[in-house]
Amino acid sequence: MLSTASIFDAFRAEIDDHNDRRERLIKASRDITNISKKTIFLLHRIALSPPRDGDAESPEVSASKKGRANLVQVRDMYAKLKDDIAGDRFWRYEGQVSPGLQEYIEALSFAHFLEHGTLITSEDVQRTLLGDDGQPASRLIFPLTVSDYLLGISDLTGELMRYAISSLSQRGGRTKAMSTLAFVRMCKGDFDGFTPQIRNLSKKQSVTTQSMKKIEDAVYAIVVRTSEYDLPPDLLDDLVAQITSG
Amino acid sequence: MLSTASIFDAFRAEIDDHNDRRERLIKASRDITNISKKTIFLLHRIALSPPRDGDAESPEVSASKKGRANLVQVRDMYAKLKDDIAGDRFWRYEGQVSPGLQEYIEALSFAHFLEHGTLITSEDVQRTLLGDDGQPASRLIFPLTVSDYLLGISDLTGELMRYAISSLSQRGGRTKAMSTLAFVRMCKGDFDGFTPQIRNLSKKQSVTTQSMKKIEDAVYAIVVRTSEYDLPPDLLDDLVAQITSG
Amino acid sequence: MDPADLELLNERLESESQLREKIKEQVLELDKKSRVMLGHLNKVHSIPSSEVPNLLASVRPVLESTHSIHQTVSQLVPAHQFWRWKDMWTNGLRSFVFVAAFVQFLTDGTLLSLADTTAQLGIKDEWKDRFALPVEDYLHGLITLVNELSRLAVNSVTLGNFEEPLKISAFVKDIFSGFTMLNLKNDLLRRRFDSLKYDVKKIEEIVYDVSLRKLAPKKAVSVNTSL
Amino acid sequence: MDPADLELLNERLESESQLREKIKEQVLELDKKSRVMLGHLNKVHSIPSSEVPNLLASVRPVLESTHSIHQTVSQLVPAHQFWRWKDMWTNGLRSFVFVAAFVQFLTDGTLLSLADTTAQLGIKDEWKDRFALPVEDYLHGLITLVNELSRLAVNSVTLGNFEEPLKISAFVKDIFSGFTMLNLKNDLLRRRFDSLKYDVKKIEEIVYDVSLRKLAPKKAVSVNTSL
Amino acid sequence: MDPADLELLNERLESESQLREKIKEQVLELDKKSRVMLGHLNKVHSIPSSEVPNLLASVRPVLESTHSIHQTVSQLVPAHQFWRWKDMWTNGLRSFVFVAAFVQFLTDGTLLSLADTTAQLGIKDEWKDRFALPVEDYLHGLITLVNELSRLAVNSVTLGNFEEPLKISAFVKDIFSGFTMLNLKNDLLRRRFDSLKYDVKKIEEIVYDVSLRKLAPKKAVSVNTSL
Amino acid sequence: MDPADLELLNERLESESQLREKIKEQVLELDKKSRVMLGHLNKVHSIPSSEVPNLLASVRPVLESTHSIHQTVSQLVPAHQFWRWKDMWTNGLRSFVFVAAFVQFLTDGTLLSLADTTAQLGIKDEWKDRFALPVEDYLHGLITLVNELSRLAVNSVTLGNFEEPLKISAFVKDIFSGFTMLNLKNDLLRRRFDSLKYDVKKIEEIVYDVSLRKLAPKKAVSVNTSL
Amino acid sequence: MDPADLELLNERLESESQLREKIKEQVLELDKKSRVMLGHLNKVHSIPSSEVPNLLASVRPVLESTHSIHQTVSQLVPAHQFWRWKDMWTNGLRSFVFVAAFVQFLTDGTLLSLADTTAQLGIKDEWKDRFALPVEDYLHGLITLVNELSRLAVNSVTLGNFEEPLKISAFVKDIFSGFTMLNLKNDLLRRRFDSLKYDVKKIEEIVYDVSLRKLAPKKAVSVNTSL
Amino acid sequence: MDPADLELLNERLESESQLREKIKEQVLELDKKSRVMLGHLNKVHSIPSSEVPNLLASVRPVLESTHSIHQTVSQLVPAHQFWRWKDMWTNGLRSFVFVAAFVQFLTDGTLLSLADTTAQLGIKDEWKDRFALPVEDYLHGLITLVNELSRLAVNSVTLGNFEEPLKISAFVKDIFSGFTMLNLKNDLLRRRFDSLKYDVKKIEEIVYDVSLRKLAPKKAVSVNTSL
Ligand SMILES: [Mn+2]
Ligand SMILES: [Mn+2]
Repeated sequence: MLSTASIFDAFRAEIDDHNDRRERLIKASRDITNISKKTIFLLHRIALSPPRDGDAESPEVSASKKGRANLVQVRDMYAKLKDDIAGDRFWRYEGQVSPGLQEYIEALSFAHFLEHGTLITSEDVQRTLLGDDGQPASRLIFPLTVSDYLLGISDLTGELMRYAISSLSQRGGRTKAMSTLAFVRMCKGDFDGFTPQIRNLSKKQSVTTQSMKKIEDAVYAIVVRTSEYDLPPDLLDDLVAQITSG
Repeated sequence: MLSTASIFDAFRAEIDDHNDRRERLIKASRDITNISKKTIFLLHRIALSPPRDGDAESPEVSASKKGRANLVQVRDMYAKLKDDIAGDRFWRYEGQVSPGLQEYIEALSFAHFLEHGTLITSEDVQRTLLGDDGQPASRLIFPLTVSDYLLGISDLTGELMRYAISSLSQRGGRTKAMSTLAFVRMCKGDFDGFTPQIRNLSKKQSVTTQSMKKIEDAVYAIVVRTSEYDLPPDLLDDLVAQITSG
Repeated sequence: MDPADLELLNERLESESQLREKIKEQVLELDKKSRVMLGHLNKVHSIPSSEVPNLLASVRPVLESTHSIHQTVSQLVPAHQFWRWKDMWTNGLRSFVFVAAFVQFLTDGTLLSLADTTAQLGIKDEWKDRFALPVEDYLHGLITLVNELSRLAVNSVTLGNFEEPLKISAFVKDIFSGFTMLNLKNDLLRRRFDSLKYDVKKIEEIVYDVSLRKLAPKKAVSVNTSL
Repeated sequence: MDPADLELLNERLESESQLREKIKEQVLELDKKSRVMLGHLNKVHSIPSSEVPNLLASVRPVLESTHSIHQTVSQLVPAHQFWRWKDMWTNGLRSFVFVAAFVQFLTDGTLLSLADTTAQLGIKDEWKDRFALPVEDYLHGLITLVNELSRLAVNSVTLGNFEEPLKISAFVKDIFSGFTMLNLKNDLLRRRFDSLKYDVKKIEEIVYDVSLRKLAPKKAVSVNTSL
Repeated sequence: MDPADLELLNERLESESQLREKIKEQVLELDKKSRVMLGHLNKVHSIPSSEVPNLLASVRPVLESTHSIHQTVSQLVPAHQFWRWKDMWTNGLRSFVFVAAFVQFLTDGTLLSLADTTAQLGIKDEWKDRFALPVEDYLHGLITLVNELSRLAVNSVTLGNFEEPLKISAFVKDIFSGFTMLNLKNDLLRRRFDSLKYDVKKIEEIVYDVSLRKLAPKKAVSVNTSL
Repeated sequence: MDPADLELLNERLESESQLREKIKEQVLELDKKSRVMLGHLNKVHSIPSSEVPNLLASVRPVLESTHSIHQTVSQLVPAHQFWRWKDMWTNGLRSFVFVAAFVQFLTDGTLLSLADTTAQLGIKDEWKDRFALPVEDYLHGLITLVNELSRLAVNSVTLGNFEEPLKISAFVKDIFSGFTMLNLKNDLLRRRFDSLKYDVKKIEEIVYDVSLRKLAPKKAVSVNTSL
Repeated sequence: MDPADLELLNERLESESQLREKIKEQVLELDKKSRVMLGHLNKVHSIPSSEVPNLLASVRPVLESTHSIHQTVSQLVPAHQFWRWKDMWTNGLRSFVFVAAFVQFLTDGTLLSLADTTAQLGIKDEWKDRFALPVEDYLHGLITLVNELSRLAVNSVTLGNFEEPLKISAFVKDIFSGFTMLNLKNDLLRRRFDSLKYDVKKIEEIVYDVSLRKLAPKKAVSVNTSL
Repeated sequence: MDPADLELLNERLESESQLREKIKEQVLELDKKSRVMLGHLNKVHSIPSSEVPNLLASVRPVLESTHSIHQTVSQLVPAHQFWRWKDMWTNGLRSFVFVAAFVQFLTDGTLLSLADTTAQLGIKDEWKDRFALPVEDYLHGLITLVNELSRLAVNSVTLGNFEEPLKISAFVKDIFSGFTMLNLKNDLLRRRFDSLKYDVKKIEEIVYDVSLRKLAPKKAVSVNTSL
C-alpha cells in the first residue's frame, strides 16, 4: 500500500503540471492579443492610405493581404501549443485561451471585411486553425466555439466604426461609411438573436449599438451638409476637391 | 525636413518598444510570483515536518536553507532582466515589477523568520538583489523601495498565521505560536506608523490584524484547555504524548 | 451574416442548449441521491457505534445507484467536452466522494484512495474525456470528510465512545500532512485547506481532554496508532 | 523590526515626503503659468488675424519663464527617478506642449517637432533621467492642439477669415495620418485619438461649406496646400 | 418538526418552484416574440417611408399573437399573486408597450394611451389580480419610444425625409411636457426621465439643421414651431 | 398627451405614493414593538430559569398588541396587492415569528407550527390577498430562533443550568433535520440554512463539554443521545 | 449606562430625527415649486420672443413665493447648524438660482450677481448661521444657465430669431472667462466647468452657421465679434 | 461678469481653500497623536494587569495634549461653520473618544459619560458653533471600545487573568442594552451596532469557558451572572 505522502506527491505533480500549463497559456494568450492588436492598427493604417496610381490593388485589399500574412504567426503559435489545448484540455483552459482567440478573430474578420466586404464565416475562421497540412476536422488544433466566434466578431463593429469615421474625411468616404453602416446594422440585427445563449454578448451588443449610432450620426452630418446644395453629392465632392487642391 | 510619416515612424518604434518591454516584465513578474508561492509552500512543508533523530538542523533551519536556495532563481531572473529595469526604467515599470517582487519578499522574509525568528531587514533584502559579484550599491539590479519592502513583509503575517495554527497540533506548538504571535504583534505595531505614507498598507494591515486575532484565539483555546489541570503545560503535553503514542 | 453559417451556428447552440437541459435532469437526480445519503449519514452523530454497520448498509445501495447516473451523463457529454460541462455536477460529485470516503472510514478506518473512489462511484476510465473524477474534486471530498470527523469526534465522546477521537486524530493528521505536500493557488481549495487546520486543532483538543482524563483504554490506542 | 532599519525606512519616507512637498510647490507655479497662457490664447477665437502677432508676443515670455521651473524640478528629482514623480506635473507639461505648438502654428503654420518642443520648454537632454518630455505627452499636446484648431476653424469663418480653415485642414490631416502610424493600447491616448477623427470631420465640413460658397481666394488655397 | 406541518411546508415550496418553471417557459416565449418584433422594427431606420406600412403589417400579427401568452400567464398566476411574479415578465412587457406605441406612431403619428395599450396587448381587466399593465411599465415603454425616435430623426434625414424630424419633435415635446407634470419618485423611472432631456435636445438640433438650411417644406416647420 | 389620460396617470402615481407613506408609519410602529420585545427577551441570557415565566409574561401582551397593526396594514393594502407591498414589513414580521417561536420554546419546549404562528400574530386567513404570513418568512424566523438558542446554550451553562443545552440540542436537531427535507432554492434562505450547521455544531460542543465533565444529570443525557 | 445619560442621548437623537422630517416636508414644497417654474420656462424654447415677457410674468410670482419656504426652513434649522442640514435642499436651491438668473437674462440680457440672487430669493443676511446661499451653489446655478442657453441658441434659430445666438454667445463667453479666473478645487464644480467648454463650442458653431449664411443683421455680428 | 463681483467670489473661494489647508495641518497632528495612543494601548493585550497603571500613565499626557489642537481648530473654524468642516477630523475625534473611554474602563471599570468625555478631550461648551463632540461620534467611540474589549477578554485569559472576562462581560452587556434603547437611523451607526452582537456573543463564550472550568473565583462569576 502506498503511503499518504507518495500518493499526495503524485497529486502535487498533477496540480503543478496543471498550473504550469495554465501559466503557459495565459502568456501565449497575451502574445496573441498583442499580435492581433498590432495587426488591427496595420489594417487601419494601410486601408486608410490614399490609393496610389499604378497600384493594382485597392488599399483595402492590400491591407487585408498584409494583415492576413501577419496573422499566420498566431496560427503558428496555436500549432506550437497544440499539446496544451488538444482534446478535452481545450475546454479545461478555455478561460485562458479565449481572450487571445477573440482578439485574433476580431483582427481576422476585419481583414476579411476589408477585402470582401462580408462577414467571415465560422468555418473560414476554423480553417485558419488547422494543423500543418491544412486538412479537415481531424487536423483541427482545437474546435472553434460559437461563443468565441460571436464574441470576437462582436468587437469588430468597434473597429468598423473607427474605420467609417476616419474614411469620411476622404474622397468616396460617404459610400464607404454607408456600406459599413449597413454591415454593422446587419451584425447588430443578426447577433441580437444570439444574446440569450451567449454570455457577455448582450454587453458587447450595447457597444455595437453605440458604434452603429456613431456611424449614423456621422452619415447624417454629411447628408445635411450636402442637402443644402442642389447638386449630386459626388459632383459636390469633386468641386470641393478641385477648390482645395488648387 | 523630415516628413510627418518618418517622424511618427520613430514614435511608433518607441511606443512598440515600451509596450514590448512592459509585456516582458509582466510575464517575468508572473514567473517570479509562481516561484515565490511554491517556495512558501515548500517552507511550510519542511518546517512542519517532524524533526528526525540524528538531524543536525531543526526542520525550520533546513526549510529556510532549501527555501533560500530556491529563491536564487528569482535573483537570476532579475539579473537577466537588468536592462529592462535599470536606471530610470525601474520607476517606469514599477507597476509591472512590484507584484512579483512583493511575493518574493514575502517568501524571503518567511525563510528568514524560520531560521532567525526575526524580521529580515530591508538591507538584507536589497543584498539578495545584487549583480553577479555581490558588490555594493553600484551593482544593484534595482533599488528596493520602502513600499515594496513593507507591502511584501505585510503579506508575511498571513503565512505566519497559517504556520502558527498548523504548529499548534504539534509538540511544542504552543511555544512556537506564542513567539509567532509576539512577532506578528510587533509587525502590526511597527507598520501602523507607516500607514499614512504607504498606499494600500492600511488594507494589508487589516488583514494582519485578522491574522493576529486568529492566532490570539487559537492560543487562548490552548490556555483554556490546559488551565483546567493543575500541572505545568509541558508536563501535560508529555502526558498526552505518552498516552496517545501508546 | 452568411445564411448557411447563421443556420449552422443556431443549430449548434440549439443542440447545446438541449444537452444542457438533459444534463440538468441528471444533476437533479444526483443531488437528490446526495441529499438522501447525507441525511442518513447525519445520524452517525447520535447513534451508538454498534448501530453504525446497519446505517452503512442503508447507504451503500444508494451509493451504488449513482453508477447509472454517471453512465448516463458520460453518454450525454460529447467527446472531449468533460471540462465544458463538469461545473454542473461538481457539487454533487464532491459530496459523493465525501460519502464514499466516510463510509470507508466508518467501515475499516482506512482512507479511500482516488482510484478506489473512482471505482466505488462506478466511473470508468474509458470515459475520461467525458466524465471523470479530477484530483481537485477528490481533495474537496476529503476536506469535507475531515470537517465531519471533527464533529464526530465531539459527538462520539458525548455518546461515551472514547476511542473514536484517537482513531480520528491519527487518520486526520495523516490526511493533513498529505495536503501540506501540495502547491495550491489562492483558490477555494487553499481556503478550505486553511480551515482544515482548525479541525485538526479541535480534534487535538478532544484527544487531550480524553487522554488527560485517562478515559482511553491503553490497548485501543496502540492498535489505532499503528495505522 | 530592527531599530536601525526602522529608522532608515522612516528617514527615507520622510525625505520623500519633503521632496513631494517641494515638487508640489513648483507644480502649482507651473499650473498657474499654464492657466495664464491658456487664458491669453483663448482670445485668438475672437480677434482679427492682424492682432494675432501681438497676442503671441504676450504669450512667448510666459512660455520662456517656464524654463526655470523645469530646471528647478530637474534639480529636485533624484537621479533615475523621473518616472516616479512625473505624474505630478504631467497635466501642466502637456498643456505647455499644446501652447508651444499652438504658438508655432499661429506664427508660421508649421508643426513643432518633439525636439523643438523640448528646446522651447527649456528641457535639457542631460536631465533625462530626472526631467524629460516623453513622446506620449508630446502626442497628448498635439491632440489638444487639433481640438482647439477645429474650434478656431469655426470662429475664423465667423470673423470673416475664410483662408484659415483650409490651412488648418491641411495641417490637421497631416497630424492625423501621423497618428495612424502608431500602435496604441486601449488607453487614454487611443481614446483621444479616436476623438480626433471627429475634429478632422468637423474641419472638413467647414472646408466644404467655405469651398462650395467659393469664399476662399484661389491663391491663398494653393499657397497653403503646398505645405 | 411535526411531519404533517413539514409536509405542508414542503408542498408549498415545491408548488411555488414548479410554478416558477412554468412561468419561465412562457417568459421565454414572450422574450422571443419581443426580439422578433424589435428585429422587424429596427428596419424602419433604413427603409424609405413608403415601405413602412408593409413593415408594420408584418409586426401587427406578432403583436396580436402575444395575447395568448398573456392569457396563459394570467391562468398560471394564482389569484392575488400578480405582484409576486410580475418581475419575471416586466422586461418583456415593457418592450411590448414600446412596440405597440411605436407602431401607433408610425401608423398615424398619435400617442397610444394606457387603455389602448392594454387593449392592444390583449390584457383583460378581469385578470387584474393575476396579470395587468401597471402605469410604471407603460411609462417605461414610452421612454424607450422617445429614445428610439431620436435615432429615427437622425436616420430619416439621412434617407432624405426632412419632415419626419419635425413630426417627431412635436410628438416628443408633448410626451416630455407630460412627464414633467408627473410626480415621479427618485427611482429608475425618474433617472430614465432625466435622460429624456438628451433626446429632446438631440431632436431639437436636428430640427435646427433642417430649418437653418430650409430643407423642410415651410408649412411643416411652422406647424412644429407653434407648439 | 391626452389631458384626461395624463390626469389618470398622475392620480395613480400620487395615490401609490400616499399609500407608501401610510404603510411606512405602521411599519415604524411594528419595528418599535419588535425592538421592545427583543430587548425583553435578551434578558433570558442572564436570568435564572425560575424567572423566565415572569419574563415571558411581560412579552406576551406586546406580542398580542401587534394584532391591531397587522389589521391596520391589512386594511391599507388594496385588494390583491399583498406581494406588492410586503417587502416593507418583511423584516418586522420575521422578527415577530422569532419572538412567538422563542416564547413557545421557553414555555413548553415545543415548536410553534406555521398555523399557530399565524394565529398568535393575529393574522386572519380572510386577509390573504392583503396581508399574510408566507412560508418563507416563517422559516426565516425559525432560523433566527436556532441562532439565538446556540447563544442560550452557552449562557445557561454559565448560569449553572446544565440540562438546558441538552434540551436545546434535541430541539435544534429536530428543526435541522426538518430543514434538510425541504427543497430550498439557492437563495438567502438556503444560505441561512447552511449557517445553521455552525449552530448545531456549537451546541454539540456544549453538550460535549457538559457530558465530559459529567455535569448533567445522567437521565437528561441519555434522553438526548437517543435522538 | 447611566439612565440620565441614556435619556439625554436618546432625546438628542430623537429630536434630530423629528427635525429631519420637518425639513423634508419643506424640501418637498421647494421641489414642487422648482418643478413648476422649470415647466414654465421650458416653453421659452418654442415661443416667439414677443411672448417671452408674458412667460416671465407667470414665473416671477412663483419665484417670490419661495421666500416664505426659505423663511420657514431658516426657523426650523437650529442656530449654527446651517452646514449640517443644507444638503437636504441644495438641489432645489441651485435650481432657484438658475431660474432667477434665467429670468434676468431673458428680461434685460444681464447677469444676476450673487447679492441680487440672494435678494431675489428672499434670503436674509441675518439667517446666515441657519440659511444662506453659498458661493458654490450660486456658481452651480450659473453653469445650469449656460447649459440651457446653448439649447436656447439652437431653438431660437429654428424659430427664425438669428440675433439671439449672438447675444447668447457674448453673454456665455463673459461667464466662461469669469470662471477661468476662479480657483476651483477638483470637485463637481470643476468638472461641470469643464463641460462648459462644450456649450461654448456649440454656441460658436451656431453663430458660425448664422454668419456663414449671412442670416443675422450685420450690426449684431460685429458687436459680437468685438468681444 | 462684474469685476467686483468676480473678485468677491474669488476671495471667498480662495479663503476657504486656505482654511482647508490650515485645518488639514491640525488634523495631521491629531491623527499622529491618535496613532501614538493606539500604539500604547495596544500593549494592554500582552502585559500583566499589574503593569496596566504604568501604561495608562503614559497615555494620559498624550490625551491631554490634544486639548490644544482642539483649541486651535476651534479658533480656525469660522463662527457657525462647525458642521461644514467636521468631516475632516471626525475619524480622529472618534478614536480619541475610544481612547478616553478605554483608559477610564482600565482605570476603574466604569463607563465614561458623554459629558465627561467632552471634558477629558478639553472641548469647551463655548465653542459649540465651531468645535463640539456630537452624540454620534461619542457612540462610535463606544462601539470601537466594545470591539476592543472582546479582544481583551481573549488575551487576558491567555495571560492567566480569568476575572477580566467577567468584568468585561458585565460592562459590555450594559452598553449593549443601552444601545438597544436608542432610536438609531438606518445608517453606519446602526450597522456597527448590529455587529456588537458578535462581540457580546464572543465574550459570552469566553465567560462560558471560564465558568465551565471553574477558573474564576466563585464570587466574580456570581456578580457577573446577576446582571
Ligand atoms: Mn478592438
Ligand atoms: Mn501569502
